[in-house]
Amino acid sequence: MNPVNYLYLAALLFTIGATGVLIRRNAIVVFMCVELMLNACNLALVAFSRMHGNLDGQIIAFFTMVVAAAEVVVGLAIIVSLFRSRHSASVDDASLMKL
Amino acid sequence: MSFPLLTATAALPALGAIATAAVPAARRTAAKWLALLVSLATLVLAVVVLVRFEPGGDRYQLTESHAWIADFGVRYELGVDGIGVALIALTALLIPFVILAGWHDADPLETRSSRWRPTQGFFALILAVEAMVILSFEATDVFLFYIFFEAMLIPMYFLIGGFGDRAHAGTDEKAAAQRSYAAVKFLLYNLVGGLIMLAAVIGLYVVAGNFSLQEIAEARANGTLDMATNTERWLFLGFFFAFAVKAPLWPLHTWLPNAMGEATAPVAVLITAVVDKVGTFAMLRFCLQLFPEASKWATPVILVLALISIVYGALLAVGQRDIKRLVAYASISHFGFIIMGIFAMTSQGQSGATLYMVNHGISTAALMLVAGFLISRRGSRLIADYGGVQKVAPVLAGTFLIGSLATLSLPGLAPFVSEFLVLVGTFTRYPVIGIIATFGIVLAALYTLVLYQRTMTGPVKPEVSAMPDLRVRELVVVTPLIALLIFLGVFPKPLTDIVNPAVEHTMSDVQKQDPKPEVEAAK
Amino acid sequence: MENLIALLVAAPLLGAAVLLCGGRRLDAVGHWIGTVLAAASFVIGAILFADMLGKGAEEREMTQHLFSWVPVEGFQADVAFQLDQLSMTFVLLISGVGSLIHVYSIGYMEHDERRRRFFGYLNLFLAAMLLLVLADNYLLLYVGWEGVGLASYLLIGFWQHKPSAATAAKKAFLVNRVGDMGLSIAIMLMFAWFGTFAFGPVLEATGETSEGKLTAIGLMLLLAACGKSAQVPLQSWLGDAMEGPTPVSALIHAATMVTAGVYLIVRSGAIFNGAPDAQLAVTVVGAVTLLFGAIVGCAKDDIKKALAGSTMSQIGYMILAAGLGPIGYVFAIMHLVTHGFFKAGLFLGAGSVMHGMNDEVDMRKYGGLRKYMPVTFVTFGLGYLAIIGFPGLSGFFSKDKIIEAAFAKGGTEGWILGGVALLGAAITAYYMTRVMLMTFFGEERWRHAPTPSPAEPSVEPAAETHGEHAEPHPHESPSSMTIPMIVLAFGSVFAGAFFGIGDRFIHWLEPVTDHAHGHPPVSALTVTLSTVAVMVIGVGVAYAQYGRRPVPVAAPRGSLLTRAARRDLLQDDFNHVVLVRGGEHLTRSLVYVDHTLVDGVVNGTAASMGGLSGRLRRLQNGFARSYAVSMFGGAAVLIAATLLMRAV
Amino acid sequence: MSATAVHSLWTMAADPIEKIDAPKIEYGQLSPTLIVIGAAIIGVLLEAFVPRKSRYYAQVFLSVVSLAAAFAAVIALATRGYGTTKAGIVAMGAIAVDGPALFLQGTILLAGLLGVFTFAERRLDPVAHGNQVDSFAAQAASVPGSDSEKAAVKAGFTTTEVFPLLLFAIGGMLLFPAANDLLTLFIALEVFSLPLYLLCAVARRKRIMSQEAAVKYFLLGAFASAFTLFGIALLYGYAGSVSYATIAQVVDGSIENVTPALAGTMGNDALLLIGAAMLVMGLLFKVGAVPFHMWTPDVYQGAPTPVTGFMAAATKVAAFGALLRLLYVVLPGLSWDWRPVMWAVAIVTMLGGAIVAITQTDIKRLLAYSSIAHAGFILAGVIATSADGISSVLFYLGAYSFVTIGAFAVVTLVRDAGGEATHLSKWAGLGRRSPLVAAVFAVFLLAFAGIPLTSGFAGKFAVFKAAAEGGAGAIVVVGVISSAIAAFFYIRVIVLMFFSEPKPEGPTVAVPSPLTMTAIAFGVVVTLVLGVAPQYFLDLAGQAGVFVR
Repeated sequence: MNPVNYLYLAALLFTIGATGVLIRRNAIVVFMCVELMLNACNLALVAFSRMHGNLDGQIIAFFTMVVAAAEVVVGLAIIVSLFRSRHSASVDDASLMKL
Repeated sequence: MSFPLLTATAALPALGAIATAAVPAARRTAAKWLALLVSLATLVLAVVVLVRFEPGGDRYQLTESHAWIADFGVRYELGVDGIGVALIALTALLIPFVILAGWHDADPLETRSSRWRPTQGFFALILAVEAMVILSFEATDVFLFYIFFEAMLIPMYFLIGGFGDRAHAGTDEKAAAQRSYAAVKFLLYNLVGGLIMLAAVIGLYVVAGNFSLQEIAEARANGTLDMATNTERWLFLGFFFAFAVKAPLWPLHTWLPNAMGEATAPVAVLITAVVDKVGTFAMLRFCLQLFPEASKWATPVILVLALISIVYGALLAVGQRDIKRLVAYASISHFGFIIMGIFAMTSQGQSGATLYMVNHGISTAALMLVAGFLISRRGSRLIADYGGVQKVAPVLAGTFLIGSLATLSLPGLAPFVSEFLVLVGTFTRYPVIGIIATFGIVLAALYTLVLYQRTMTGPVKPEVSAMPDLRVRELVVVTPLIALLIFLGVFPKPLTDIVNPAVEHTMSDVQKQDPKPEVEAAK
Repeated sequence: MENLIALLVAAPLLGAAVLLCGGRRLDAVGHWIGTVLAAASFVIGAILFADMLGKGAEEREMTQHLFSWVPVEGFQADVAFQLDQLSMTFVLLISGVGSLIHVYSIGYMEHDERRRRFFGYLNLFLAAMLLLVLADNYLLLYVGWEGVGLASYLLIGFWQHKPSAATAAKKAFLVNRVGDMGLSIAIMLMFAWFGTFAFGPVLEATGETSEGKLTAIGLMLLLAACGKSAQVPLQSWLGDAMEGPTPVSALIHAATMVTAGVYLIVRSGAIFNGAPDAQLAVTVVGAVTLLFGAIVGCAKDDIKKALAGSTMSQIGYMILAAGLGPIGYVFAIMHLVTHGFFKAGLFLGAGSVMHGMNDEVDMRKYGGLRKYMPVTFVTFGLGYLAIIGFPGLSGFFSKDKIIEAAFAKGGTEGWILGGVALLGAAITAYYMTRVMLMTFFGEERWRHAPTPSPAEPSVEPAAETHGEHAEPHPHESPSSMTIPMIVLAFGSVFAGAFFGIGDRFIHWLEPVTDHAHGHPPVSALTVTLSTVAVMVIGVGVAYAQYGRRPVPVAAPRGSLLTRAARRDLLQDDFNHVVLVRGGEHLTRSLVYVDHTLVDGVVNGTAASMGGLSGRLRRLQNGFARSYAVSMFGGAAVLIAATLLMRAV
Repeated sequence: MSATAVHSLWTMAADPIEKIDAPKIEYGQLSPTLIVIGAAIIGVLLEAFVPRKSRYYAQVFLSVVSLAAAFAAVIALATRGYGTTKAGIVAMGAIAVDGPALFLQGTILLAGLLGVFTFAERRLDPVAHGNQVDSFAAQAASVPGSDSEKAAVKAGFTTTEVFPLLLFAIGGMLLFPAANDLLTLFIALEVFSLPLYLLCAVARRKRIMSQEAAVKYFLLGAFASAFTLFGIALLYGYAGSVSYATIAQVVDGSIENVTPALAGTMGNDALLLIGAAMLVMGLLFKVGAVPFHMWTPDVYQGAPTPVTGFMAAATKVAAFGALLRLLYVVLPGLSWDWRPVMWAVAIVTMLGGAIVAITQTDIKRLLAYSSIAHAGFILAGVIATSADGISSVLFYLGAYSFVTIGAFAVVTLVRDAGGEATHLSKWAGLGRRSPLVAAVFAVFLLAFAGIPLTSGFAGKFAVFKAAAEGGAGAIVVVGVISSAIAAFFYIRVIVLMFFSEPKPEGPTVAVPSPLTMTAIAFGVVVTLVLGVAPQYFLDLAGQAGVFVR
């Protein structure tokens, strides 16, 4: 199989993720979409790693997972505290500050 | 190493400003005296500069040169030519009078808080302005000049916005709004001018590689520094724009009436008699020296704008109802003359313009300060609120009249000499412009005499009937100025001797010669 | 001896300085200081005159270089004096008449609390006027020229609390400034073309330049002369100038300052000689003003304004003569001197009358005053005879010569100018007889009309102290006032004969002004006879109108011309409508333009920036997702642009 | 079947493992970062083991000491020539220790130190239940206004975790401009971003806004990180390596494309261009350039002011450092492609920031937009692509960061009943009430406006000069125009402070402890010294202005 197809898939996933960020209101879902984007990156990295025949990409993919996990920790903490204050996880409700 | 006289002349008021600002809140009077003494000491130093300056000597004298910001090609380079010496002397001369005239202008209306020290601030700011103005007259490094050209806006801004004319009650919201509008307008106009100049300053660096006026001018003269015609023109415009705002030249003038109207009279004097001179001075020193070709290229347009300034300023002065705005528009007209003299590119025009800067400083100071005394007595700036002052305060009226006569360039008073030189200098090269400008002298008579008539003559208005005449402090302010006006009107030679060599240098920079008279009458 | 010249100016200048700066301490002696210093100037002048007489005609010119005034590359103005016969004549006239009027003022201004200041101004005037005639270059002359304007301004507006006086003073200065503009342009032209503006070199250089240039300079000098000498079209200020105290009218607005224009033209004779067109313009201005002033003089009921019209007219004669060139210069100056005597005398007489009449100026409220003021009557009468050109008196000699010279101009021009001059002589006789009759003869109309008419408000402030409703008690003035009048009357009678007989004056001035004997198309005797004849006619008509019939206290409506003449032939109205109103509209609209357009553009830019800011600000809507859209879009644009850059 | 056979069926013998060299770590050269990260870890341990009452003091002490030590280490490295002659790449090619890195690390450490001072300030808020409190929530996890929060306040709890978080962020920031491969870059980015997200959320007052700011910052930051990462992936795909040096060599063609297979399909340099654009976008997000700036005002406004001050100063320094390295070390061969784009970004950033700021009514938002405009000015220096460009940007960053910290520190002082009085109308007449505070703030504003004799002017002049010399005259003109626009709103604040009458119920100015005073005073001194005598620091930036590759 042409390895370029993996790239197309990665790009597609990335775009889906990005679109999700743009259109979903729930902060958790938005965050999941970001995770999807990160995983799209991982896919691309692994695909490239395979194409180039070196391991750099795969190592980065591991790091990305760790980073994603860290992001989950930080992100969920923030989102949960927001939810507890507002009783809503909608990102659109959090629009006190504007203009 | 010799004593850095020029630095000292500027540093003294700067240190004085800091010291004055540091005087405790309760010791207001001490702050005033400190400021006055510092300004007098500065005057002494300026006189020393005047004496040490040899009119026949090098172009720039008393020079100092130290490394400063090598990365920007900037050196701390000072030096004075005749024009600079004359203007430094003017500045140092006027500041003591400004301080003395504003003696009570910044007394706090009520003791608000022990930390609120407006008096100290007022006098410290005046001294700060003096220091920066003197430095900008001394700087022979373009960047150094630019720094102080811009930086002096800040103290001026606080002087205008923070210490308004008491003619409006100090608490009046509308007056405060007008005042801050005037201050902001002043700052923004000048800041925009300055920032455009900044672009040109950077451009100059890119072209020339350093900022030394002498080096660049020399390189320009001997051809080692070649600027493309268009580059030179753009750079010239960048510089000129800033100076034209500062001067101010029509149509960039509208900040001046606001600023002078809202500021206290001494501050108005500071604006028009001292700070604005930096603009015209810089045209003469920087525009002509750095960009001679572009200057010549732009001359026709500038002359027309100057001409418009002369006539337009005078006509608007006629139409004013506010004494201080009237003086402001009159100044616009006079700045038109100065700029016209500079760009006529004749010896007479440029000498005249330089004398004009000095004389206009003195005459406007005299008129404006007396007007300030008048306004402070009645609490109104409107001409219509006065009438018959001559009867109750003859000395005030008399000094006001002399100030007015100086403003209309009566022969025998200093401004006449300079105005006539400017007119003659312009006329020999541009007869039509010279003739139209001559109408300015009729209009000048109109607005000054109308002002005098409406305020000083006629039946005594009830509101002015109890007006006291000039006090001793006020007389001390006015008398020397008037004496100087008469002295320089009768015997301007000491001044012309200093100025002439500098003008010759400038004339050779632009490679222009005076038009020869068609008939050599001498033979 | 030359070193004395500066003292001529310095003495009154010192007086002015001392009196104006001295403060109230000098109130008691101020007038004496002023008078003594004026007299000192006259004495110095006399000494110099004696010295001058002792020299040959060609060596009489003296110069004194004081200091270099404005030395600028190529432009050298000096403070230097030149005293030649022409200047000498003026020096004696100015300091002589000036001293007399100082003396007169001591009495006239006795009750004015600001008398010291008045004398200070008078001294200032003398200094400026002497500077004017002594200057050796045009720029210094210009200083004196404006200096007298300033003194005139101060003195016309001396009673500043009266709005009319303040307005008149301002008007005088402004109109004069228009003339001054001419002088400054003339100086600029001289500098541009000759490289100098000193009398000697300029007048020498006239030979080397074109007629067109001389004409240009000449016309500009004429403009200057028109302003200072109240010639059409810049005459309008002189009538109003009568708001000043009467001694001022006598000294400045009759005898000396207003003749400065004549001095200027005669001094610049060489320029005009080379510019026939300019000369023609001068003569036309003179002729027109001559008639203009005369007509105005006929219609005025205010004695001072009638005399002012007369002054205008007489100066018209002088200007006319000066425009004739070398055949007229001497006569212009001669008439100037004799006029100085008799017109000053007439004004002082008028002042004396007013002094005795509670400062009433309306002649219709005079009448029959000869009994009450004999000295005034006699001196005024002699002045009257002199001005109408009664044979043997000074006016006769000087005016007759001018009329002769006008005819001698030759051709149609000569006839027209001569005719105008003759006509002027007739009108002069008419209006002066009218003044004489209305004032000193006829009914004592003041007995019936104690209150000043509202149409012509009282001019002098003293009226208030005298009480407005009191019937006046005409009385003779004190001797400090009458003595100067007597001296001037003496001059009015004999000066003409002294100058005229044996061409003494011609010989005196010839070295400076040049002189050519004119040859009128008709014999000189014919001219003289017709002059006398028209004078008689003028007197006769006036007598018929005002001597034989009673003069109504209220002015009749009069013909259209009379009404126009009362309003200075509508020139003021024209000025008002065109210049004042037009100017007001112009300034008002400019104020508007400045506020809305010039300022508006800037404020508009600021406002539109604010508007833009407000609009852009709304993009910041607080929704994180829309921020993400912006980022996403930005990233897309960034990528696209980068790719595009490569593709391009 | 023998076991061996079975074994051979299911397994195979591994080749003997190649001997892997232990990675060589230059601890000395890395010491600044290591000290800070180490201190952060100790800080976490302190949270666990030190009694609550002493935690604050222990944390402050630890932070100050570690930052000072790290700063000393930077100085020591610099004086020993590691910034110039001995500049090199350490940690197996992951980290560069060179002039720019040391200069920026020094700046970040100083900014961090001042940040610690403002974090530790406990005299501004009124004493609650006998406890002095700082700007941070008593217990960030409790719902604002809830009983648990009240209890936490009453118990005198404080969120001393902010100090380790700050140290982690600083550690990441130290690494960020020094990162010499894309992986390190990404890790550093996350290491400094994640603590900042948290720090934004823990304000004592107005916590709802604080949490909102954190959410926005976090989501948008994570979004931007994803772009960055995808960009990294593509660049890796293009060059086959994440090392800056290798990528640079591939870009300028000194190494043949390592994947001929890809060249056939992708063609051109699409991977490179798209990857670079996405990576740059991630960095532009961090510096707050238009159109990636929209988080800035909201986050600056909502975050606790000490955090805002630190973030505004240090993040910008770190991100611009990374951007510079990326553009100058990795992508110089591509400068013909990115320069025009960056031109456009610089122009819209300068103009956009300045214009929108005109109508702001909140001082913190105003400063946020001001920081956007300043990002534009700095970008003007970045695109000069010259040594002067680098040093001018370094200088500008140094000058700017201290003004920023000082300005936000002043903002913390002006308070009313609801905490900080950030609405501009409340600042009216401040100059009459407390002339000194107003004057100090005016100095900062004038420096922002670039008035001569302040550091702002010297910095602006430096970047504009570099840009003009680099042929970007148009940028200079736009910069000048937007400076003029920007001047308008700085002046508006000054007008408000000095020329408006104070409102009767206006805010009071709290008297801070020496900590905040130090931060402010340091800001003023740096502002004036860099304005009047900038030569030494220009020299420093000039010497530091060479990247190692």
